[in-house]
Amino acid sequence: MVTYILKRLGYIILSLFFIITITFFLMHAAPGGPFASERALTPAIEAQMNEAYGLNDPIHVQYLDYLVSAFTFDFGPSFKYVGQEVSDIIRRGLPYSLVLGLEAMFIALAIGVLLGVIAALKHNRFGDYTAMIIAVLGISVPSFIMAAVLQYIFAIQMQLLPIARFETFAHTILPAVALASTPLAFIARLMRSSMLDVLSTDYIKTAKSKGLGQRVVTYRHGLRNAILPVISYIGPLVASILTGSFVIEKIFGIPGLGNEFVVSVTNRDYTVIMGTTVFFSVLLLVSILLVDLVYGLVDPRIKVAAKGDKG
Amino acid sequence: MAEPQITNKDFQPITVHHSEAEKIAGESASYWKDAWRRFKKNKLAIAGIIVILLLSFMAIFGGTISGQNYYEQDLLNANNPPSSDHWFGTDNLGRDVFARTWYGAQISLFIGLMAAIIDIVIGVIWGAIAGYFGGKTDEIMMRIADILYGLPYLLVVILLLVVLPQKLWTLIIAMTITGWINMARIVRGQVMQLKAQEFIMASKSLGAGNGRVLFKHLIPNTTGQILVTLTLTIPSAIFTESFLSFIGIGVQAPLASWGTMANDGLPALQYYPYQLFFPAIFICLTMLAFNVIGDGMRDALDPKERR
Amino acid sequence: ACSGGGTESSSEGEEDSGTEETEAPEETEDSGETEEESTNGEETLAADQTFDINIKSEPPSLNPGTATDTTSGAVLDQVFEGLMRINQEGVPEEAMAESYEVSEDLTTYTFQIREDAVWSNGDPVTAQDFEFAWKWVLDPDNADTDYAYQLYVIKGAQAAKEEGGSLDDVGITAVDEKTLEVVLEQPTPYFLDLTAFYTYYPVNQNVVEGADDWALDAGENYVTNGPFVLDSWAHQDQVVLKKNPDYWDADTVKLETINMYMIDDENTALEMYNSGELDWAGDPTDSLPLSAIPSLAQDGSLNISPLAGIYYYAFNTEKEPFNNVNIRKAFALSINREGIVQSITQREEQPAMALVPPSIWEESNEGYFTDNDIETAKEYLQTGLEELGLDELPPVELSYNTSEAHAAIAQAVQEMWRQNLGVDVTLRNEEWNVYLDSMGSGDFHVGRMGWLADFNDAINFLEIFQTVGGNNYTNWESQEYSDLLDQSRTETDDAARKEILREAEAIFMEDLPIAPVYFYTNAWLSKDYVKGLEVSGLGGVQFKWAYLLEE
Amino acid sequence: MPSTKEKLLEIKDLKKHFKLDRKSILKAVDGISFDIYQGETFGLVGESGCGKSTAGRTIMRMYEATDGKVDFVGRNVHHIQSKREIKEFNKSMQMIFQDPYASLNPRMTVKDIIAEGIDIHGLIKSPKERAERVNELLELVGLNKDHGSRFPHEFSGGQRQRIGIARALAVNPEFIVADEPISALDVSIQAQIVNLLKRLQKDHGLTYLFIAHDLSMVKHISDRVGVMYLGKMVEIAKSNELYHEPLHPYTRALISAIPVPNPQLERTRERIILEGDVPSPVNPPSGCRFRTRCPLAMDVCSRVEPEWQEYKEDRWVACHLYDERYKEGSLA
Amino acid sequence: MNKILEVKDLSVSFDTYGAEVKAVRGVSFDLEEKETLAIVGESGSGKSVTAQSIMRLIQMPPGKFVNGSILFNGEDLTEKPEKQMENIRGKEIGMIFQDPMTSLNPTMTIGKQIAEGLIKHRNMSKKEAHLKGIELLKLVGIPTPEVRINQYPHEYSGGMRQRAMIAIALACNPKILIADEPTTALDVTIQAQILDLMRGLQEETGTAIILITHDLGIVANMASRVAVMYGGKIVETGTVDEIFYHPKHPYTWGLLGSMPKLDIEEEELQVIPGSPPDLADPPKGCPFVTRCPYAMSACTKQMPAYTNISDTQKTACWLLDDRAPEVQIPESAIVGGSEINA
Ligand SMILES: Nc1ncnc2c1ncn2[C@@H]1O[C@H](COP(=O)(O)OP(=O)(O)OP(=O)(O)O)[C@@H](O)[C@H]1O
Ligand SMILES: Nc1ncnc2c1ncn2[C@@H]1O[C@H](COP(=O)(O)OP(=O)(O)OP(=O)(O)O)[C@@H](O)[C@H]1O
Ligand SMILES: [Mg+2]
Ligand SMILES: [Mg+2]
Repeated sequence: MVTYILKRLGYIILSLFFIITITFFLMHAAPGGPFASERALTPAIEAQMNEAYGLNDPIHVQYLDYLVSAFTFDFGPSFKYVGQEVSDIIRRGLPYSLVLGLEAMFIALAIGVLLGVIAALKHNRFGDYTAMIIAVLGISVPSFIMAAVLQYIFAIQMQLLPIARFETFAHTILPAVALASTPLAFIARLMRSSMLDVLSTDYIKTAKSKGLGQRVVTYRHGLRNAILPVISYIGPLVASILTGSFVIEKIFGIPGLGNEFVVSVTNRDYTVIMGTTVFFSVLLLVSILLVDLVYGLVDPRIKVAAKGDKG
Repeated sequence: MAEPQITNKDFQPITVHHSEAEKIAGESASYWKDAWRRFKKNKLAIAGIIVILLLSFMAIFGGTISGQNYYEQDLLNANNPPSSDHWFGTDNLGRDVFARTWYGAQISLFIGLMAAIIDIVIGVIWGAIAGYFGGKTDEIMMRIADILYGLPYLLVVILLLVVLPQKLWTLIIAMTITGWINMARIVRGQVMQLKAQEFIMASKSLGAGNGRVLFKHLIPNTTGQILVTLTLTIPSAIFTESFLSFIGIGVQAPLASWGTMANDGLPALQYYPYQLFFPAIFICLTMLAFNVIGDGMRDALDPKERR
Repeated sequence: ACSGGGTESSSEGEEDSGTEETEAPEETEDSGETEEESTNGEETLAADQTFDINIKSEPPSLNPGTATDTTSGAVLDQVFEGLMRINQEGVPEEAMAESYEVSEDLTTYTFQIREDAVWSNGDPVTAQDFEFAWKWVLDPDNADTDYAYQLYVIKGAQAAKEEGGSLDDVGITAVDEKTLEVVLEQPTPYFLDLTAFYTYYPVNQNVVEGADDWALDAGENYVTNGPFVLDSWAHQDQVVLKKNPDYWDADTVKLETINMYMIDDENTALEMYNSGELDWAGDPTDSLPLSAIPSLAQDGSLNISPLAGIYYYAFNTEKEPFNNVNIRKAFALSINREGIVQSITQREEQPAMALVPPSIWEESNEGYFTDNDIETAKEYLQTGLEELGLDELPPVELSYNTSEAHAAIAQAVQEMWRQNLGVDVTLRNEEWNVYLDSMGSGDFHVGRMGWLADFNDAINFLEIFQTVGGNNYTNWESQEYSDLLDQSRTETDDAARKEILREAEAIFMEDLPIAPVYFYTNAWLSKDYVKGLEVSGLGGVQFKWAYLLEE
Repeated sequence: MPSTKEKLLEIKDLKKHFKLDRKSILKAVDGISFDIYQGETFGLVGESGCGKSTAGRTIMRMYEATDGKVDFVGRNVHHIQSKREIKEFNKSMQMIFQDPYASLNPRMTVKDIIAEGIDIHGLIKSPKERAERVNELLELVGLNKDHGSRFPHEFSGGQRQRIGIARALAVNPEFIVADEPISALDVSIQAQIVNLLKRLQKDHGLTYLFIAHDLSMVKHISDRVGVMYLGKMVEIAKSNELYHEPLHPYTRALISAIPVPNPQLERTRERIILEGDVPSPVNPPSGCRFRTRCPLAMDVCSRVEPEWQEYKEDRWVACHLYDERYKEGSLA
Repeated sequence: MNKILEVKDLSVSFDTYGAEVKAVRGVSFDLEEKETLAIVGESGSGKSVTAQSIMRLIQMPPGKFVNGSILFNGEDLTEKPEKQMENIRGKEIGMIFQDPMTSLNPTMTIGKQIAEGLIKHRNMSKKEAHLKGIELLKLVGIPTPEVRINQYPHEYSGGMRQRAMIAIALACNPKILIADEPTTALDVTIQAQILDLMRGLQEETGTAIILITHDLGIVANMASRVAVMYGGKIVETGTVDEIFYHPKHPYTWGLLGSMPKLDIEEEELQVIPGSPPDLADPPKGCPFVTRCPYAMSACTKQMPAYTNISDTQKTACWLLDDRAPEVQIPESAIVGGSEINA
């Protein structure tokens, strides 16, 4: 187990190394620098700025500095937000993104799984069609349209929920729902098909042959097995919530990290790009690892470490 | 129902030809015909096909039906609601939304199609090779996919748009950077399952080389999955394009796509809702259609559903 | 260069704010009314003097020495105060300075600082604080001081910052605790305006010296001297300002609290305004969504005021066919500015047929040519083609940076040029940083640009084009033009100076290295009970005199 | 019965180990030796997972051998290097698979499946010839000409298995490994296939390695039978002898466990019911691998691995019971 | 002897995309206390569907009861509401499935899977059920049950899983145990263990068993009575001796003939030519007609009625009609033991 995790961590570090390297060179290859502005700087001042931020060093020196700083998680100060440390920027944006992301994941998982199960149980009947229409709508409507429409209906027309910002729980509902809608729909479909598969297995028949009721059979025997594909979707889910969050954060005025990342790219704010990229990559890679570990917990057949044990 | 009368005559032995006994009941149908037969039974999926055909037809001819073109401006008649002149109204530059919608359909559907083709070419081959050779090859190829997944997508897209000329193609390439990974994963999984199957072994024992095994046996047997994935790829490309246009990297004006039109219409939601409504409804319709087609295909191609 | 423009760093967002505009009749009357009402005595102040406004994004810097943008300016202008402050009439009046004297040759200013001017931690505001703050900006060792050039009118400033001159030779001297003497390079008629700009704000030397990160957060180190203090700063989310009780003119200040939210999305912000969560929407700290403007204009709720700025297309005068002046004229004349302003931007922007905005020079209302003069344009085109030896125009490329409004205007212009000149125009949009790169390297035919005044003087617009490079992407240069500008710098007589500058503008407009499109305006919504909020023609906003009435 | 006792295949101490991870090795086949004579059917039986298929595949060089050799007409198949020769070799050895559903590519027509070998080896000159050859093969296995243009899913299990046989025959092999070709079929169909295989053997002089776990069928079709247990061969005998006089305790148990379709007999028959399960091939028991389930296990069995010895002519066994040295000692 | 289960004229169909698959077409049989009834027949003949219909485990839709009744202790199970069925499943009738690899829930410990039925039907506490589970595992011959009870199915070997399945099925002492090909997936030596175990348990508990298989060897070993199914119908039924020694139906002959005899040398096995009928479009008459060497035109026209050969043996074949030509049982189908019997 420990060796397995260590090996996986090794891969994560390797992947990170490549991601950092590629990002670094992409970043520098992209036209426009961090100090480009409508008010052109005088050459002397620009030189001073480059000096101050170490951009006058040869590119390989910069690269090495970056590698070191990336692996020590010390990214230095932002280029744009004068004096603000990248780590501070990440630290302050994180709670918002985290709450939003977790809430969205919770909504996507809970409702997605529920819809999927309902659809599977009512296979080819009304319940199935209803659940799948909801799912298809979720997939069909781009999240930014979904966000605007939700805002329009629930905040502006019905005045049930706040329009924007992120203060109380009520504030979090609309953005989380908008962010969750696409993955929710996807999970519902995933769940439906895997639940259908599971419901036709022999062990479900075995469970029924013991005289267990429909509900017990579905939840105790069906769900746990059917949810496995959903668990392996959590990796991509994290990724899609991370990328999707930018749009949602922008529309709902949430000071999260997604927005920070996109803005840093358009600003060529090198240190912030690097910091957020590393952070997101770590988050993604680690959550994929966690998913694999959880998978092993949920499915006892998968012994992550003990592949070689006698079997 | 009256039972037929059994008479003495009926007790003559008859000869059943063995070759007759070997006859297969029913008409011969190829795998695809058979799948199509089952697919046809799925009314929803057929409706989906019809919708896609209609949309494609309109994409080709729709732009000219109303007698308006997609680029001509009439600043004095900007933001007009639907009327007999402009069936879907006009946009902020006074251009005909109807014509633009169908012109946008061309682009959106084209983008979807191209994304799908590139997905097949890269994703299928990548996944098939990784899955088939396994071991180190697989490990390395999948790590590369992971890394691509982890790269700051936006940065890559911006760079691409800078390095390459500003064309539709660039946008398509930008969308396929990570688009194919999903396809590769799915094909890889399928191939890993398939390669242990006995028919692969049979082919190898006949002396078939890797190329033959891959292209004659493995990939054709993943077509079902590939098709189903494609029906989701196409809408997701349309989707990505609209996301890219949301962050300002969409198709070049005055060309329009449903994505850019929806994006432009979005802020006007409260004032000129039809500017969002038309492109949005067609995006949804396309997605919906592809989704039900995908479902239909999954059912029709599922070996478990057939006997 | 910039008191108001601030388009810099935050790129697209603020670009939008500069370009999206509306039409509303009789602007002057509108704003006049507000003024009148505010001076009426029959109103009751609201008990709760809390003002909510959107500033769109995180202020990149709340250190006046390193701030370079409007968002930061919108906060700094409330919490700090310079020697002067632009008053309700738009002219500088004494603020930290109780009085000032100007030497005969107009190059030496001596400021007397108020006795009762204190920092929010109780320290007195001293001349040393000013000297320290200014010289800190001019110190080449201090990075991020992009706006150091704002101080270059001071003697030795540029030399110290850029050419290795000594800081001691810079013409800033704290004569005593309360007396500050400033020596300028040459007479600068707008110097007093400049001293109201945030790069000229003082900082509390006692606190700041040695504390590099003093301006990173609201806290005890964030010591200010303005009408408000920074109460809290939730990054990317919200800035809260509270009235400063120790401010010398605290009696004038009515607002108790200002909540500045950072909502990026214009629609969301407008909705928040509609639902009462904001008291103000739109310029100068945010902008109104383009599509909302017509209906807002129609129901009369839209406020408009001129902004000293110009939106223009720069021609690359080294690229055929724009190396030919007649061709440039043909292109410039065949733009229907009125149409653009009326139908696209819709904020009553003024069609621009000159370089210097009419808020600085009234003559610009007229301009140097006729808008949408297609006949003449065609003539110019003919001449131009002949001169170039061409039968027809080659395809040209129109560049702009990614934004909804730029795209709309570009598409309209594309269509106008296609119709009027029969030229095949392709559009090219680029992400802001990339765009600047392409423009800077001359990789364009025609490119969109804009300029918002740093200070209220024509020179600010004219000097852009004095030399190639910097903010002049056109590759156009003129010795005559340059000489005239230099000459204006030593001219002490206002009228004569204006003459010289007008002459320069005329030369510029004859050569037309740019096609001016329109002069910017501010467009905003404010609740009826909001009074006395000052929106400057430079894009700044001041809360000092603002107050809220009982609803 | 083989008339000539010419060795077609000589397997010597063949081993195939699978590396599971750094530490554990699965010894699927762990040193087996036997000969297969020209024209005979050699049956291979044993419990699931004992390495029968692995042995068959290693002989066919579908797996590289870990150790030992397989001589095919005097040539070690694992030493063939050149591409051309490998192709030649592929032609002379073919395989019939267990699962009639998984062993045919569902996307190919029967025609193309059968002709795949012909195509790979370029055995024909014209499409017409190809069609003729396919029809010939179809007829050979008792299928109809017009079945050629159909797809596998339209056929029943038995028919599919015949398609698989036709595919193997297409390249005119000398030797066929039949890996449980009937275990997935219905009882009533099994006989069809077994009869077909026998007929083909007679007509074409084929040699079979027939793998199965069902001893009754193996006995019927084979001339000689080898019994495997956990990667080791435990006994080889002529099929009659094996049934009438099983030597190894495992063989005895195996034979007694076969249910006989005769109620009277079943009621009276003494059966040996083995205890427990087959141990893991990753760490097999020391000494004799069968000792953990052997009713006759002795002390020595856990210590010494029994030798593979020729007990009588054509009768091989690996058991201490038949080793003079231990027989005495342990009985004492 | 008491009939505890009577299946009368049961017909079950499935709606599939293509057509209605008539999987079971008018099957009747009964089961007496403590006996073992074997249902034999080849793949797809409807054995499992019959078995699962008794338990009402057929998914409906696509499955549906077309006709017939299933009387358990006189009550018709086809009409029972689902809730009442739950009290019969597991408690009165237990079931073992063909494939021990897939019929246990892979994500639940064996102990919990055994306990479920006990908790539901016997109102046991978790703890009691656990203890009882250990007892049951011991009963079915699993060593160290205290340890094994907490393991997951994948940690069991195939034979052990099937034992665990038996433990689950027998947990509540059901009156009937339906074993659907309980040993098909297992090795011969393990198969012998399991059959031995089932026989032993039956002697102990007196449960009646319906044993489904296609292996006549197992039938000979286990059953007291046999029903032979073909094409969704029972073509012949009788005591085990009657079926083996005096079979009357050509299909039974074919089945017996195609089994290789261990003790006799034979050149060729007797075969039943052809393949089973398509149940989506079953032949109008006797389902076996296409493969029957004795087919007559009557066979193609109408399904023959049952002829009572003895009190216990019934056969549906036109050959037994008076008008039919006399046909001798082929030599290959004669099971050697008949003389002993006689
Ligand atoms: N490619 C492989 N990698 C790792 N282990 C393998 C591989 N192929 C087979 N094995 C293992 O080798 C052992 C022998 O397998 P093999 O398939 O030869 O058994 P078998 O006797 O054919 O069994 P069966 O009757 O079930 O077909 C088994 O434990 C199996 O798990
Ligand atoms: N859910 C279903 N949908 C459609 N057809 C079905 C379904 N279940 C069973 N059938 C059909 O019913 C017929 C009888 O199946 P059944 O499983 O009873 O056969 P069996 O005798 O048990 O065969 P085996 O020995 O292979 O288990 C088959 O033709 C099968 O295809
Ligand atoms: Mg095998
Ligand atoms: Mg069955």
